[in-house]
Amino acid sequence: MNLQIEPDAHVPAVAPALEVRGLVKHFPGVKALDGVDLVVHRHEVLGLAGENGAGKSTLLKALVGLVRPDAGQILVRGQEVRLRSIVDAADHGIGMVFQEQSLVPNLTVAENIVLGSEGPGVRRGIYRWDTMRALAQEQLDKIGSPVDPLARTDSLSFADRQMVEIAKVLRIEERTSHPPVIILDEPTSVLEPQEIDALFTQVRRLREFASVVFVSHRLDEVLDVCDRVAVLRGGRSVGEVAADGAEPAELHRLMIGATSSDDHYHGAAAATSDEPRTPRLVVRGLTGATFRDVDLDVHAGEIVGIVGVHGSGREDVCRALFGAEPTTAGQATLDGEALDLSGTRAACAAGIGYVPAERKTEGMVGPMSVSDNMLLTKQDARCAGPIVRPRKQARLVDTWIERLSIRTPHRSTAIGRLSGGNQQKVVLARWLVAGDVRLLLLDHPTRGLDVGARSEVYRLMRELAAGGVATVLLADSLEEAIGMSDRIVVMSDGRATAEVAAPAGAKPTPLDLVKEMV
Amino acid sequence: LTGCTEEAVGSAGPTEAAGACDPADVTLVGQVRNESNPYEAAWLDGGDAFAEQVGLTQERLTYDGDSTRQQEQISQLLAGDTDCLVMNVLPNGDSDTPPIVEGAEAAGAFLVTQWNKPADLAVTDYDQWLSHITYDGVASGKQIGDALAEAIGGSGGIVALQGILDTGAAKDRFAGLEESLAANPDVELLDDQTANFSRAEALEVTKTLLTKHGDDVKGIWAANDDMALGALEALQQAGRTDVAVVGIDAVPDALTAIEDGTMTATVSSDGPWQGGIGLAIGYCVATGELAVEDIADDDRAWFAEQFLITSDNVADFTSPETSAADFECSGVFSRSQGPIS
Amino acid sequence: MTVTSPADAEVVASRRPRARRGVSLRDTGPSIALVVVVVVFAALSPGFRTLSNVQNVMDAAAVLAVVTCGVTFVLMTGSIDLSAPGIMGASAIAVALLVANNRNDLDLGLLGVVVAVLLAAALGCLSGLALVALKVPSFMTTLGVSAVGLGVATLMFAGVQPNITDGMLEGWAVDRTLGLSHLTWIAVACVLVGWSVQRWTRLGRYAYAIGGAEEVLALSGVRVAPYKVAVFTMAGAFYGLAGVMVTSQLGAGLVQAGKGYDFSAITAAVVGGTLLSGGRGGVLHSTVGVLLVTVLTNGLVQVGVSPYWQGGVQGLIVVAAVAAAVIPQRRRNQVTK
Amino acid sequence: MSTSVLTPAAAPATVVARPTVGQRVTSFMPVIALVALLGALAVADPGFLSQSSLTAVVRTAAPLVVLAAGATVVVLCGGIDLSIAALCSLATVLFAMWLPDLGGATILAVVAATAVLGAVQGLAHVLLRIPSFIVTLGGMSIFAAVALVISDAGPIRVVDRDTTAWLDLYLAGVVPMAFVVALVVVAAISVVLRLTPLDSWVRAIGYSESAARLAGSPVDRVKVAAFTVSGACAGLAAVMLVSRNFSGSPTMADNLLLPAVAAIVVGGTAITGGHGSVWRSLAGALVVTLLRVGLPIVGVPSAWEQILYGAIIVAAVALTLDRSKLQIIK
Ligand SMILES: Nc1ncnc2c1ncn2[C@@H]1O[C@H](COP(=O)(O)OP(=O)(O)OP(=O)(O)O)[C@@H](O)[C@H]1O
Ligand SMILES: Nc1ncnc2c1ncn2[C@@H]1O[C@H](COP(=O)(O)OP(=O)(O)OP(=O)(O)O)[C@@H](O)[C@H]1O
Ligand SMILES: [Mg+2]
Ligand SMILES: [Mg+2]
Repeated sequence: MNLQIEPDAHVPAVAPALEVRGLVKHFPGVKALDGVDLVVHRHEVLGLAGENGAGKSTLLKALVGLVRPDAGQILVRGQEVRLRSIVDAADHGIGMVFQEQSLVPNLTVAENIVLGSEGPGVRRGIYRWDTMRALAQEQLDKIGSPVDPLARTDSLSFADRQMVEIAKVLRIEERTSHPPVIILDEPTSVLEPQEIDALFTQVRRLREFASVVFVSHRLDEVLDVCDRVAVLRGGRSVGEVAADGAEPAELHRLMIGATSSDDHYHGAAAATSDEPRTPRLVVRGLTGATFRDVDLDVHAGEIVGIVGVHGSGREDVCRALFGAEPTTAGQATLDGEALDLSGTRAACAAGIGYVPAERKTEGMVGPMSVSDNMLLTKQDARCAGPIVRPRKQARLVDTWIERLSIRTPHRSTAIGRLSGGNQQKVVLARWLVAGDVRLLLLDHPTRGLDVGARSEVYRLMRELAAGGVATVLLADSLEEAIGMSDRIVVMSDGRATAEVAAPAGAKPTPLDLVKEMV
Repeated sequence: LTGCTEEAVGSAGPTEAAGACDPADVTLVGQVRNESNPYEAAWLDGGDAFAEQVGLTQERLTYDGDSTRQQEQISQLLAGDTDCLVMNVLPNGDSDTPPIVEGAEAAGAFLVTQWNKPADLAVTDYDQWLSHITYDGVASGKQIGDALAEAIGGSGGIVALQGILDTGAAKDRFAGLEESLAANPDVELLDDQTANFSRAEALEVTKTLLTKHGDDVKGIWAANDDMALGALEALQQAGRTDVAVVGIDAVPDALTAIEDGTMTATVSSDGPWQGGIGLAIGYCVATGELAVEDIADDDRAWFAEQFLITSDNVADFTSPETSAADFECSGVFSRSQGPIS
Repeated sequence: MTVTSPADAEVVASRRPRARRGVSLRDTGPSIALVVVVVVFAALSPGFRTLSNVQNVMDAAAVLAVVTCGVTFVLMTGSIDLSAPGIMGASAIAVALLVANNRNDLDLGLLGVVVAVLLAAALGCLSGLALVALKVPSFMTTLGVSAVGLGVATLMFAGVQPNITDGMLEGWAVDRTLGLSHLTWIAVACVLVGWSVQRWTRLGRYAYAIGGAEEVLALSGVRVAPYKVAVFTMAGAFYGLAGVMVTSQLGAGLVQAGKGYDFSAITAAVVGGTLLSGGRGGVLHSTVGVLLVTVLTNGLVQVGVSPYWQGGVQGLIVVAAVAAAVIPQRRRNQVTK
Repeated sequence: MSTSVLTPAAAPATVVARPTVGQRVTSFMPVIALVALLGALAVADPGFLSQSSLTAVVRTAAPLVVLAAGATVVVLCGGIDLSIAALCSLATVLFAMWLPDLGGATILAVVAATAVLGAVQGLAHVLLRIPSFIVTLGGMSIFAAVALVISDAGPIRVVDRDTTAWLDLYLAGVVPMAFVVALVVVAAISVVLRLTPLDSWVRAIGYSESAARLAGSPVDRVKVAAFTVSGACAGLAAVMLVSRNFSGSPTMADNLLLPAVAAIVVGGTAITGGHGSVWRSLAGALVVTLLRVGLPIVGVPSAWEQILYGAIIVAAVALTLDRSKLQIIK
């Protein structure tokens, strides 16, 4: 470290880029942060791990001024600061990419990148599009993104939008002469493996001139890209692990405060019998706007994974089966009966359940309670006729809150107040409550879930499969697809191009699948 | 239904005999559509003038041309102290009169209505509804129709701007126009549209009609002066000076236009007098100077005197004044032109 | 652990954004509807095809176009604005009392117009402030401000009709350049100004963004409140100018100058493709909507539809036009509010 | 099975979340606003608090309450029904025209007819995917035109008053029957919502229609039902108006549109959907009625009346709206 050229030479040169001491934050009914300590050194990638609801997002929001801590200190380069707004934070060189995407869909990429700090892009309130475009291009070039700065943001793919977010956060470099601190809250949960690779390349490059705080529930990933991992549990810092040579299991033990038999999903729990059966779901020649001639068979008790890159159309196939996307040709039968693909109501009546990937907008109703969300589908069927029976409902909901260990102060708490992972559990519970589901369509069901919750979801999936439910899984990662599925269908460009058997004990490798995907 | 009664406690029927009121106890209420209209503002001012004459003040109510709101105000008013309440009301439409009348009857308030009344509702069937005053719409519609026919030389095309279709005034006046057309066979009605008594709507409608019928339009018959003034603006914007325009009401702007020669004729309806006379009749009955039984049946529903105003006599009407003499109890019916047939 | 594959390049290439098919149709739908309506009326009515009627339609569209310019910006932010009647009434009376008139000796000319527009902008600002400071939905604040505007107008009216004698203001409605009245040219200028604001200024782009994702703006460190207030203020100014234009047309200041313009402007904007939920459409869309609505009104009179039926036929056609524009880009799980 | 990874949740899952004092107060705000307004009017004119005066207020408010209650259901679903007033006017005409033939069954016939018209709008909204604002705006002008045509643009007198006479009775001598009916309508809507899954569906649709649909809620059917209820309420309100005015007229209720929507918003129901209730609209309708009739009666001059009206409804909404449920106010 070179003492002479440090601009803030009056503080010790070793002052970390960012330090948090004893941060406390209460929400109604929850102590989200309970005295958190954290140090982010210069030029390091710090991992942040913890279960769903451990307080990661809250801590990070406090670091960018979106959450006012009740007590504790935040120090930037050794000096205590009070961050009142995201602008304050940016002025101190702290920027964040949020867990939920935060771009304005109807603006151009360029505008999104410079939003709020247009600088020379706007003079006296008048836009200078050329300058704006150049400013944005500069940011996009930093991360090597090929996106057109004048494209409308909602015309981009999810991954491209994620890249735009990173390009946007890098603008804080322009606001401060110090190395910035860049916070990435679960940036990988929606990305494909190759996109994750591209992102990690960027993160490692960022380390050259910045500090990075990185959150992910995929512990292998965290250990891969980070230098050091801090662990939160129940709103407290419970320890730190140097990434070099550490094992995910070690990290996990810290996270949950107990040892785990980390059998994950690779175990051979799913027993598939070899006897030939008629498939429960039979899809023939299904064609829609983004997919063509899709054939698919799923047997009762079977989990079929569909893998494919973005735009492969797998998501739309699922939605079409659930009646949420129009089809132009083809048909599907469930247990021999023709499926009515005209609407979601018909699909539900036929015994199909669907967990959408976009939890915030499609999966849950934010301001409504956990209980309401859980019972949205099957209120009537489950709780005796057209008349709602609140006490019976309450008991039912509480049972599931406990079974899935959903962390919520009460069943009447608005689901929007829960952490992302717990929200997802509620959405899943919706179909489990229903009880009479024959086919489950799961689109990224473990997106944003911590290891424990994920294992629980896997266990549930297996339990359901053992009970005869047919499952179509669009997995979060290839490993998940391989681990969970009995059979894997590969889709590309809207067609089902290959099928790979994945019985317990004879799993294909990710590389096998990638070969089929291209 | 047990526990149900016909009437709310408190709003008892006519308890005191008419004429028992001390003049100082009389409450005077004038109700019109709104004060943002010169004619109705003048009406309320006339009411104020009368109230001042007898040492009282008038409560000014406006309901913004909103029938339900008028009813709401009336029922609220009648829920208060009604013993010496005198109301001079301009019902929004024909259909609004019956509930007002029934309400006043039940509450024992003294009511005079003007302009709108369903034809089959007889004032003589009621004790508290003292009188209904209106102008003969058929006559005025015909008068200005004839004046228009004369102004365009007895032949040619005209267009008609109707008032709010659901009002008796609009219908009567248009019926008057039809009588006039029958009497002037060479005058052709090219088109009739409604402009809802509104100046702005009349402007738009007239513009469209002018482009539709072009030079065929020789005259514009408007069911009130506001629409006539809107039509005048449209003519000015179209650069047409050869079109005669007639209206009804004699609002100040129309009189000015007649003086200027841009407008042909209008028919007087004397707002300040109307505002005063309704209160005067009620006040006279309330204080006992006049007994309902003594009012002739012909004076229970009557046409008030009106005049055709053209450039010849416009000077006589430019500043309408109410005189105290109009409101003497002995002469409140002096402007009657006869009963409503 | 992540998977690296040699196919990365192709994978990246295969997910280039695809153009959404619906976009072009959504944008051209109203224009096509306009053309269809014009052609139908032209075929049905000889009076409709005349040059003077074209002038007439343009003149008749002028005031509505200016009001719609204002309302469009508010709709773009996802709010709604019902304050046009009150604000127009106040500015109509104010300008009638400020230029040469029969009520007082003032003769401020153009300055009077400016003052009236400023008064209107202040009223608009009031709606915006109530929205951001009291957190009352714009539906209510603008309804309230409309009532306040009407009250202020009635106070100024004071029972005597103010007639204008100002040559300039009267001339706006009468004098023509290239066949169109000056009011129409003012409307054209307003549309151009509105379009430029929407396209080139931070205010316009932020208004658009607020409708798209207001919460994201806050996350990006933009304080949206001032922009919302500014949008309502600007809308108020447009209504004010529209009130002045009505006064010029009628030669008198009327409290009811803006009656009905609230719903007709919103209808025009929505028919033109501006979404009530915000973030879509714009001034040019709305202008097409204005023309569509005006042509309908004019055409129905020209064709001779009974006055009783005109409103109903117009409503039916508006619904049909929107339905026709919506059907091509209907999606299964689309949200319609 | 990997049950061992499950740790007991840090906080017990069933802690009773008591509403804070603030939240409790917020839910009573519409009533507080109502009482405050009544107090202010009583100060301006002590006579206003008399029993007969209050009786007149609630009698006046009855049709508005019914209109607003029906439209509230649509608003809760995230839509808006601008046709209620025009439909109500049309219904007054239908009532007056049908009464001679149908007699006592007219009330049912009119309510059924308006319910069907409401349902037709609902179907147009969900099938054609046209925003409810536009569908009902179109409905508004079409109903107005039909009313004008069938009534020949004039009022139709109702001679036989027996059918509606019961609405003019007073329960216990003080509570107008029309208001009792309005209360029953509000209670009925509220109870049906509470006891069935409808409440949760309606709110889910209002907050997030796509999430509701993907959860398999019968979104389209609930929306059509909401418009049907709104239509039926417009019909019932029309019966009340006819009983008050002894006639039907094609424009009778037209001016009740904005007061009805104002009543909904003043009650604190979010105009964007999801949050609110019909009880709130009841309080809102009373506030709006007090403003409409109270201000002029206590002697506020016409121009100031409008200014006060504008200021007070905004202030009332500022009080009643529960912002904790809404992140963004549009
Ligand atoms: N705005 C809020 N109001 C009330 N409670 C909140 C709010 N935000 C977060 N919480 C609560 O604070 C706790 C911490 O949440 P946080 O989002 O920080 O968790 P997280 O570690 O990011 O979880 P995940 O991995 O699922 O994203 C949770 O119990 C959550 O329910
Ligand atoms: N109606 C449409 N018209 C044109 N393009 C569309 C349409 N709907 C979706 N797309 C595009 O097609 C792709 C959608 O594919 P889809 O989301 O089904 O892929 P996926 O394999 O499920 O992706 P992921 O791995 O993210 O789940 C996206 O690139 C999207 O932009
Ligand atoms: Mg989080
Ligand atoms: Mg996808």
